[in-house]
This record gives sequence, C-alpha cells and structure tokens, in this order.
Amino acid sequence: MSEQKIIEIEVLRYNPETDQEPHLELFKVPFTDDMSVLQGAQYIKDNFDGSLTFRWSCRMAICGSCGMMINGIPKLSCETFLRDYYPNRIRIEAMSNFPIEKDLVVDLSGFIEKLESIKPYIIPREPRTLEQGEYIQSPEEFNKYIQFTSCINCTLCYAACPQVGLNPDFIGPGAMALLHRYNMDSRDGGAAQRMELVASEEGVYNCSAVAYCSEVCPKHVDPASAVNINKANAAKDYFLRFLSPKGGSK
Amino acid sequence: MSKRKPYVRSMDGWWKKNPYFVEYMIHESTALFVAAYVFILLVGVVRLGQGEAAWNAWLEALKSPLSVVCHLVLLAGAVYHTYSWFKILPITMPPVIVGGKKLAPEVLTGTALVVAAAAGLALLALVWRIAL
Amino acid sequence: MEIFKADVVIVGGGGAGLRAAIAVAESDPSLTIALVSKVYPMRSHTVAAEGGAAGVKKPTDNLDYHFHDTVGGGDWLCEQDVVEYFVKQAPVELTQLEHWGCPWSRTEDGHVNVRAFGGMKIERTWFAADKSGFHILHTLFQTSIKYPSIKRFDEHFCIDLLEEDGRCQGIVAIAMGTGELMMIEGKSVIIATGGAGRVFRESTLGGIVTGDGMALAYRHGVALRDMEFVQYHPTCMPITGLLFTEACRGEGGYLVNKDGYRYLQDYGLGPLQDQPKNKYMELGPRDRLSQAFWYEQQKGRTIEHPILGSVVHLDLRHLGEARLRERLPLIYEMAETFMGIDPAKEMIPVRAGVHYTMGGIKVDGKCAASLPGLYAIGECSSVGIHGANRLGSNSLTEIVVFGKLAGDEAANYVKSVAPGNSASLLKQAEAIEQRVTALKTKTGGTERISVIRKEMAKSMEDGCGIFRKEESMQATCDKLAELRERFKNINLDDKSSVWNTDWLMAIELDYQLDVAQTMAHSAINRKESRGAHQRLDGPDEAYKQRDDVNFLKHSEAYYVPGSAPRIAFGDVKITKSQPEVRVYGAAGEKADAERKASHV
Amino acid sequence: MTKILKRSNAPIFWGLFGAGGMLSALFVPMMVFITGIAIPLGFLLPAGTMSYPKMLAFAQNFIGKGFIFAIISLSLWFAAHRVYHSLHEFGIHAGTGAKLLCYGIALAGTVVSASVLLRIGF
Ligand SMILES: Cc1cc2nc3c(=O)[nH]c(=O)nc-3n(C[C@H](O)[C@H](O)[C@H](O)COP(=O)(O)OP(=O)(O)OC[C@H]3O[C@@H](n4cnc5c(N)ncnc54)[C@H](O)[C@@H]3O)c2cc1C
Ligand code: SF4
Ligand code: F3S
Ligand code: FES
Repeated sequence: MSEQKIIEIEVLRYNPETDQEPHLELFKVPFTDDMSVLQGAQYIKDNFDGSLTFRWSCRMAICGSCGMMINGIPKLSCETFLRDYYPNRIRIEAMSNFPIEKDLVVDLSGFIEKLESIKPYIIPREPRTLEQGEYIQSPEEFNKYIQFTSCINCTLCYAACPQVGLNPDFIGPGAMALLHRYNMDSRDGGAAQRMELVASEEGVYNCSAVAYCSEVCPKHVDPASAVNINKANAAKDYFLRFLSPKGGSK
Repeated sequence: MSKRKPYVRSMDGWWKKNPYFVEYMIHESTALFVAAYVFILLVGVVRLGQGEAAWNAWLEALKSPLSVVCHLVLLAGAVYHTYSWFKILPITMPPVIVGGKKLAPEVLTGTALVVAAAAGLALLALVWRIAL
Repeated sequence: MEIFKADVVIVGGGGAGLRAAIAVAESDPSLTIALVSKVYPMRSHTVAAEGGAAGVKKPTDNLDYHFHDTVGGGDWLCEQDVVEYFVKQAPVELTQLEHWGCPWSRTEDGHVNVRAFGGMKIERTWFAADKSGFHILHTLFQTSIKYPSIKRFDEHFCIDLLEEDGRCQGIVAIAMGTGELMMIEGKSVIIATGGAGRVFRESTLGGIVTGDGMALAYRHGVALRDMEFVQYHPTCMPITGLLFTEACRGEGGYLVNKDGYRYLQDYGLGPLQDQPKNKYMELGPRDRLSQAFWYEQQKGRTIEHPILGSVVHLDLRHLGEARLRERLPLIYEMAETFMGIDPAKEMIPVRAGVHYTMGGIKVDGKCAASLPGLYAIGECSSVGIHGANRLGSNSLTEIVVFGKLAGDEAANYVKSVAPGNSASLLKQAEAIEQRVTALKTKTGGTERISVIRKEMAKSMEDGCGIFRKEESMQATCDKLAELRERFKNINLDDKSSVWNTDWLMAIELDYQLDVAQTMAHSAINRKESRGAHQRLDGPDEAYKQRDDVNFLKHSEAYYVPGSAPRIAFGDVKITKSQPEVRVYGAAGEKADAERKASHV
Repeated sequence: MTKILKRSNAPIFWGLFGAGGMLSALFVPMMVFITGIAIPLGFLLPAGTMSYPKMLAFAQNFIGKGFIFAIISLSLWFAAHRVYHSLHEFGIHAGTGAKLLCYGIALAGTVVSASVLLRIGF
C-alpha cells in the first residue's frame, strides 16, 4: 500500500427530522490514490458516521446513482478521484436544482415523471412480428440515434442547468435527449405524438442554450443539442399547422 | 405522518457561483450592446427621413470623441456576441454529417467564424463600392 | 400502514423483474402489477453487464450447439429440459428486445451482429457495444412505462414475504423516502432480486447485490440450490473489482503472465491461437481461466504489484485504438479514468474477482418455487441452466427468457386463486414492522455493521475462494456463526426515519449472513470438484476430481431458525447429454468430434 | 400522463430571436466599425461614403431598405428576447409586465423603422 494521506472532505449535511437547513460538516479521511470521492463518502459512513446518506451502486459510472456537486460541479462521485483534489479540501453537496431529502440524497420524483411523460419507447413506424426477425437498420440510421441512447439518467445535466432551477417544470435536458433518441430511431414513428410535449410551455423553449448540461454530461450524450434541435422542430411544427390541416400536432 | 421535509435551495445569485455561468451572463449581456447600437442606427434612419440637415447633424454627433469611445466598446460587445453565438452553434443546429462522421464542434464554430468574417468584409466591400 | 392491492407483486426492477412485469401486462391488461425495487429500475445491476446475451443467430449455429455448450460449461449440473427450453426461446426474446428498441450492434448490412464468448462454440453473443446490460435494462425499463397496469414502487425495500393458507400472498416493504412500512398484497409474488456476490470482498458487483430475495425465500422454507457455485471472473480490476468484460478476449485480447507468456496454453486450453478461437485459450470458460490464474500465482508467475497485489496482464494493444474505441468503448474509458492506462498502448493489470452466483432460489422449469404463488427469476433463482458454472452471456438471456415465462405463469396462476384475507395479512405485516423497527431503534449495542460486513467478506474469500479446503471452509462456517451472534449486538448510528440507509444496510447484512452460510455449508458438503467449486483436499486429494457417482446432484440448503442450514441433495435432470470429461482447446475439439461420430 | 399541456407561443419570439441573433452576429460588428469608427474618424473609407445622397439612395434601394429594416428590427427582437430571459434568470419574475416592456420596445422599433423607411420612398 502506498503511504496514507489525509484529505479533508466537507459534506453538506441535512437531516429533515432535526435540521431547519443544511450545514457543512468536516471529515478527515485517510485515502489512497485509487480512491474515488464515493469511496471517501463510504469511508465516512463505515468509520465515522453511519448516518451519512447518499445513493450509489455500480461504482463504475453506469448506473447513474451517485451524482453530487463536487466543489460546485456536478459529477459522478464514483469516477472522480480524491487524488485530484489533494491537498486541498474537497466539498461535496447534494445535486443542485433538486430538493434535498437528506444529506446527499435529492428528490428525483420530478425527473422520473418527466422521463415517463416523453413516451420513451418505440411507437412502431411499421409493425413487425417476431417471426419476421429484427428490423434492419443501416449504419447511417443507427448513427443518427445511438449517441442519445447513452444517457444513464444521472441527472447531472439537471443539476447543471439553471433553467431547471428557475422553472422546475421545464422538461429538462436529460429527458429531452431520450425523447430525441426515440424520434431519431428509424424503427419509431412517434415523433408527432411527442411533439405536443416538446412544444408545450414545459418544453424546449425554457432552454436558453446555456449548454452547461452537455459540458457536465459524463456520457457525452450532448443533451443541449437534443433540446436545441427540437426548438427548430417545434417551430416548424408550429408554423406548419397554419399551412396544412394535417401538418403539425394540435 | 411522513417525516419528509425536502429542502429547496434558493437560486439567488446562481450565476455568480460558477465561472461557466459568469461567462454565460456576459455573453447574454452582449444583446444589450447590439441593442444599443441598433438604437443609434434607428435614430440615424429617422434622421435620414427628416432630411439632409438632420442626417448631417447625426453624422456630426458620431464624430464626438465620446461617441467614438462608445462605439469602440460596442464593437467589443458585438464581436463577443459573434464569437459566442457561433460557439454555441454546434448545439443549436442539427449535426452536420460529413463522410459518415459528425463534424467536430470546433470545426463548425471555426467555419462559422470564417463565414462571419467574410460577411463583414463583403459588407465593407459593398460600402466601398457605394462610396466610389 | 399503507396497503396496496395487486394481482402480481414483482420484487426487483432489474432485467428479470421488468421483463416479467411486461409479460404480465401483455398477457392480461386487467391485472394490476406492483413492481417493487430498492433502487430506481435503471440503477439495477443488470446495467453493469457488458459483454452480451447468447442466442443462436448464425446460419452455421444451431440450438443443439448452444445446448451442449451450456450443459458442458455447467459441468453437467444443469436441468437439461430447462436448458432445451432456454436455448429455443433465446433468439425469440433477444429479437423481442430489438423490436422494443434495444440498440444491438449491427453488421454493415443492418442485421444484428454476434460476437464470440468464452465457452461458446460459435459466435452467438448479441451485444450492444460493451454496454449490453445497460441497453437491455434501459430498453426494458422504458418499454415498461408504456403499460399503465405496471405500478412501480421505486426505492421501496422489501423486508419480508407474507404467507397464508400455505401460499405466498404479498410482501412488506419500507418506503425508503419516508421510512414507513407498507403492505403490498398480491395473489402471487415474483422474486427477481439479483445475485448475492457482495458477500465477498473483491467483486464486480454493485452495492445492491446483497442476496435479499434469496434470504427472503430461504426463511420461508424454500431451498437455496447449488449455492456453493460462485463464479470468479478472470479479468477484473484489482481492488475495486470492476469488470473487464469477457468481450475483451472475445475481440482478441491476450492474457499473459509476468514473462509475457500466454499461460493458458499450459492449462488444457491450447494450443496457442493467434486469432480468437472459440473454446480455446482466452475463450475458455471462466472457471478454468480463474483457476489458471490461481495456479500461476502459486507458481510465482504473476506480476506482484506494490498496490494492486498479484495480477496478470490483459493485453489489448494489438487490437489498435480504433477497434477498441468502437467495440469496447466503456472498457477503454474505464481503463483511462480508473487506472490511468491507455489500453491501446499499455497492458491492463487484472485479477480474478467474484462475479456471479450460479445458485439461488430453487424453482422448477416454470420458475415456480415450492411455496405456491411464489416465483423466482434471474440471478436470484436457480432454474437450472447454469449448473456448476455459468457461461458468460447466458444470464442476460436468462433474465428475459425466464422473466417472460414467469410473468406468463404468474398471470395464469392468479386467475385460479381467491383474494387473501387482508385483515390477517395486515396483522402479520404489523408484526414484521415491529421486528424491523426494533433493529433500528434499539440501543446499547456495540457492534458496527461495517465491521461485521468486512469480516464476513474476508472470511468468505478465505474459505470459499477459487480453490477450497475442508479446514478453511470450516473456519468460514464458524466465523459466520460467530458473526450471526454478533449481529444481534449491533448498534446503528442513524435512528431516523427518512432515508435511513444505515438501517437498510443492516437489514441487507442480515440477509447476507444467511446467504453466506448457505454458500459455505453447501461448499463444505460437496466433496468433489466441479465447475466453479474446486477442492484441493480429501483422502489422497480425491476431492480434486469430479465425482458423478455421489455428486451429480444439486445441493439444497434449507433454513433452520437460529442455526446453520441443513444441506440436502437432489437429482439432476438429464435428457440428451450424459456427463463426459469436460475439456476445452484441442482436446475439446476431439471430444466433440467423437461425440458427433457416436451420436450419428 | 393526463397532464394538460399548453402549447407554447415561443416559436414566434424564438424565431425572431434566432434570425436577429444570426444576422447581428454576421453584420453588426462591421457596421459598428463603419458607422461608429471608420466614418467619423475618416479612416479607411473614402470621405463622403455616408453622405446624404448616397445614404438616401441606399435607403431607397429595395435591397438596402430591406437590409436596414432587417438589421434593426430583428436585432431588437433578438435583444428583447434575451433581456426578457435574463430578467427571469436574475429572479425578476415581472411576468407579463416585463414581457410587454421588452417585446414592446422591439415592436416599437420595428414599427418606427418600417414607417420611416416606407416614408423615404422607393
Ligand atoms: C459487471 C457485470 C457484467 C456482466 N456481464 C454479463 C454479460 O455480458 N452477459 C451476461 O449474460 N451476464 C452478465 N452479467 C450477469 C448479469 O448481468 C446478471 O446476472 C443479471 O443482469 C441479473 O439480473 P437480475 O434482473 O436478476 O438482477 P438485477 O439486475 O441485479 O436486479 C435486482 C433488482 O432487485 C432489486 N432488489 C434487490 N433486493 C431488493 C429488496 N430487498 N427490495 C426491493 N428490491 C430489491 C434491485 O433494486 C434490482 O432492481 C454481468 C454481471 C456483472 C456484475
Ligand atoms: S444526458 Fe448526460 S448528464 Fe443528463 S442524465 Fe443523461 S447521462 Fe446524465
Ligand atoms: S444547460 Fe439548460 S438552458 Fe438548455 S442548453 Fe442545457 S438545457
Ligand atoms: S455508482 Fe453507479 S454511476 Fe456511480
């Protein structure tokens, strides 16, 4: 084992049953170079205070549970390493723009509702039976949507987007990326059905192209582009209504 | 009875908390520079409509040192607007596919900036032609 | 206490649970489904699966080949009739996933592509880059949103089953957000809670993989079958245990020891191959590869790393950056961020780590457990397809094939039973509430759960590792008994209600101790070597051999309150494959040829 | 989801914003340079470039007229949209009032420039 160093970790604590508001608490954590911020938090929970509360599971940046603000920046704590902050103090807080339930755990119910509202499933363009085998998808068709399938629902982009903080009803970058993923899939024909939401008051026009969402996205989904491309789509849909009785959704 | 008590943090001063947001606010503020200039221009158009004397007075006013300094500031703002506008272009427009690959954002922004420079120069050339 | 009435309750929102929920919803939209999961479904550990899912695809492949690979891979401890069903349904279910939008990687002409995998004779592993589990899970989760009859209870932690009139009639869960308990009645309950590998220390598994469902069924008298078979994966990141998928080898990666020598050729997997060849060298089955690692370590031919310990090298350099980025993007990123290694330029240090629990809740070929109304699917179950060693990429297929089957079966079953007696169920639920609340509120204890957890994991590794001996297994059994006692004396730091993870982890630890005991006791009772269970002892080292006379049998661990489990043995269903010597490499090819000749 | 979704009217403003932003990004810097720096300082461009007859002719020309109108009005809509959003971002939720003010100014500018340009004739 390499030499043990001690790093100072400041944690934003909040216990709804005893606290009026969150406060910072300092822990001194021994660490090795391979330790992530998540492992730092686990160390605290195992050794100092079992009541420290946070979500985690996979430790490999794929389940999307462990997002938090690390020195003010939304990051996955399992792929952020303590060594990169040492010898400075590191501050971890619950993700911005979400209500805090307890310590680092935020209320995600709003996000889940948004996710459910976008019809995130194939609405078949052409039905196909299992006996007919798979749909054929050319590399070009595949490349159109594959990037937007990488979203792990970590909501870091929500923690990054000030418009989400200012208007909690805004459908937000992550859900829009997923919506766009289905719209762009050659198997799907549901774009018109999803347009209602895209073009609604909760929809894409809440976005002012801050683009920080794409900056923090750990999976390079580029949700900002999904949101913004859909502004153009929604605008087209808006004006097309006037041109043809069939064009556009209601 | 549930003991939940979710705590909602205030958004006050959010834009001061991250250098990224400070930059965003600066680039948003370039709209004010553009607006200010367009306003001056609008005055010019009105003066043009009022006849030669009015027009010349407007031209004269532009020559004051204060005006020139103001325009230097406006120029800086306008250039920053151009730069920031095209910097976010890659996310605001559908991906450009070249040879089966998505064009890198830097390439797109770079190209757009070149186009903007060309547009400016074309305008200059046009004005030059009118002048001759 | 809040009460919800469902027709089918599904505990577990991983791939298996979601597939079952959709099956119920599709088979009868009038049935109410309660889908209970302690994490949001897309956080389930299915998300971490990298390599892919097996199902016959190529014209040169056939169901028989898949059958024989699976049964041979499982060292003949498979239920062969179930395997037959499994291989037949595999391509159907994988195609179904495609229809639901799963972005399987494709060939140039737009068809689904397949890759090679360890122990598989022909390329038949459907993959979505190296994020197959992630894409399967998200596809299933998102598709499940389409069905209004699926009512999700996300972040609800199941703490017990309700049993009345000799059948399972629901569950009790903690709503994690409030800490309050709720009763979810159901005419049938499907357990889909995933594996239990977290009872070990170095593992590829997420924090949630704590064997909860196994312990729940076990405490209600259902047997845990074949628990001694715990799969070690040969290529894990040291310390964290993060997985470098078998697809690394499927794509052509090499394993080399400290001399740069591809040592697998010394362990019955040769001769040396330049190109990846199915069932040869790096594409041998996991148990063999992990065992080879252990032997290399014994021989002093592993690399001794100051921090990482004993490792061998996974060499991907010859594949080149472009191919690695396309086929193994996650692996590339993981090596870069977690280890600071560029796999196109450097070799990756790896070692064996715990990966999969072959055993689980004993169910029949229709996923039904011995307790009527109770079903189990996925990694928590033992439906009988993995035997003594699971082949990589069979379990992702398992979760969809048997998820669907259990959903259909449960939907059928509920039509035949009358609703339960809510009042008496509630009484049970309230007793359960008192029990688990006491765990949280009691004071005066002196044990920290983190300490017990670490001691358990260490002891499991010492006694139930890649190679096992009587004394060390006995030591583990004793240690676990001691820890069971000490658990009674725990004290929690957190006594609050809202989001009390300290409490939940204590309940998980309680489950883990049960599951660990079934593993250790099943292991010590199996006096032979088979698949993932390898012993080095016995009179004249007799247990080093497979013993079909005495142990072509499933072990079954039964709960005995307050004591170690009772271990029994049950029969194995053989249909068309009689046990043979399990060989790979050139020897395997020869055996295959002989079998073919004799079968014609 | 049974939530009733109200269609946003933003596309109109967003369209004007986008067009104005693009146009001003392309031309405003050079225009500031020409009218505010080069001409007043007699620098680079020949004297009399912006003399009354030349500019009048320019403004009477169909294309010239269109260009001036587009730059002025669209840039104003662009700026109004951004300022309105920024107010929201600073936490000033003046709602309809702020909206009326921002877009009102843009509308006024549009009307004034249009009427003057029309009056100048063709
Ligand atoms: C790193 C890694 C890579 C793998 N790669 C492959 C591969 O390439 N191919 C392959 O075939 N297999 C692979 N596997 C194995 C395979 O992924 C798993 O066996 C399979 O995904 C298990 O799915 P499941 O639905 O049974 O369980 P999980 O996905 O683990 O889901 C368990 C669910 O149960 C819930 N749950 C658990 N306990 C409770 C409780 N007390 N109350 C409420 N809910 C509870 C959890 O919240 C979760 O939703 C891999 C495994 C790992 C770890
Ligand atoms: S888009 Fe990126 S940041 Fe947003 S939820 Fe998805 S993965 Fe996370
Ligand atoms: S940060 Fe927010 S404002 Fe738009 S571009 Fe991203 S959603
Ligand atoms: S723990 Fe799963 S993303 Fe970090």
